[in-house]
Amino acid sequence: MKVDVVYFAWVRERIGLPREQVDTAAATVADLVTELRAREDRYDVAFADLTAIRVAVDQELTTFEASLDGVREVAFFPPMTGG
Amino acid sequence: MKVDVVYFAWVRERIGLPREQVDTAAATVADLVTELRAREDRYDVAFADLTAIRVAVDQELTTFEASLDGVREVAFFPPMTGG
Amino acid sequence: MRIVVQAEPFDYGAECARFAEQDGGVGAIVSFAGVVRSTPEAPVTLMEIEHYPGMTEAALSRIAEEAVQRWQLVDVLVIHRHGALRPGETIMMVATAAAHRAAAFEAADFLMDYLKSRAPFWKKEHGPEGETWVAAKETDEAALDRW
Amino acid sequence: MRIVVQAEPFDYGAECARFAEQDGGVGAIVSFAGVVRSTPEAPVTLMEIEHYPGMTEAALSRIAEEAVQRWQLVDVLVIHRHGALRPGETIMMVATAAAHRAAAFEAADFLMDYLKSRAPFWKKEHGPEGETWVAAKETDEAALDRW
Repeated sequence: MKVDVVYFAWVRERIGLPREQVDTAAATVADLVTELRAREDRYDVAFADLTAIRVAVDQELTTFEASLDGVREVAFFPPMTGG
Repeated sequence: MKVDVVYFAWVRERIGLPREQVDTAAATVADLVTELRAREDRYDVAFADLTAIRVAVDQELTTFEASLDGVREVAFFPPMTGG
Repeated sequence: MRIVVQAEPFDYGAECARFAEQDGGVGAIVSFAGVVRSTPEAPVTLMEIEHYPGMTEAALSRIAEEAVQRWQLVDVLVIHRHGALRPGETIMMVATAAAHRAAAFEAADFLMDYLKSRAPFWKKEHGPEGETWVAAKETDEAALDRW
Repeated sequence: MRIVVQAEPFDYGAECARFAEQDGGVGAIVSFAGVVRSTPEAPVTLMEIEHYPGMTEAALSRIAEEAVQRWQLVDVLVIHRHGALRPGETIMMVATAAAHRAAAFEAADFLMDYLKSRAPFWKKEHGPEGETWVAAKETDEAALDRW
């Protein structure tokens, strides 16, 4: 399954790119994170503290337990600081 | 003692004038009200329900117990409705 | 700090723009405008606002000063009209400028609560069935206990 | 209801003026503006705002819709910039129009609380000592429990 994975703010900076397509068999966001962390150090570093990271699936905020079934886009980013 | 007495909103309308000079021996605002009510019906009607009237002495909100000693101006009006 | 009491209309947008020109310490600006309402259920053709010249300015200044002290405002603006206003006209505005959002919001809310119950203005509404003085609400006075 | 996400500056005074042109049911208008701060203690030379195109607009619309429902707002406006901003520039504004004051104030406060923690914006401050991502405060998340 191909999923677009997007990163924002310091997650983007640590991983070093804003967006990539990932071919994954992960069932949940948490599984996807495990896969990514296994890839390279920069991913492992970026995802070291998951309490500092929020996730959106198809542009809806959700949790790391969320299913990836039928999902097109997963986004990782720090807590938001708008306003 | 001569005191300027001013009226606003429906107090002014009931008494029928916005301002008058009153020659009074009243010691407190309450005494002044008693004097005014004794004058004419329109005063008696205007001051019938004192819970609906606020008072300012020399342009400071106060109570009916306030002394008139050295006072130049007493104002009577309903609760304020600005904003 | 600027306190204005006037019969003339004022330009709300221009006042907001001018007030927003603050120095580097300001991160948050709140403004409130009160407008003459008229609805089919409660039609108003004219609103007359009476005030107590002299006391009005003093009361507004005192309320504004207290807001500046309590919330460390960088700036505050109060404009209040008197005289005859038509539906849709802006009756008054307050604006607050502070370092942070909570202070600007709370101070504006405080200003409105105090202005409503402590500044000597009285509103009379004219409508098809005559004219009535707007009655103060018990909740207006109770609102002061919040502060 | 108008939701705008743009890189370009916007004219706060003109937006306030335009928003204030409401129909007869509106008695209260609240607006809030967030401004890039820079103080001698915490100098900022530039603020960069990143956002998540698509999700940003959807999140803001959802928050605004909820405010309209809960406080029976007659109108709501949200403008939020992204990109590079200098100190003193207006980052964003919200405005609410309601029949009465309490609704307009509460709804604006609600919008800001939710926008801060649920709309995908991230701020980075540049200063003489480098650049840092602004950290969310625990109180930001806690503020949502008020509603």
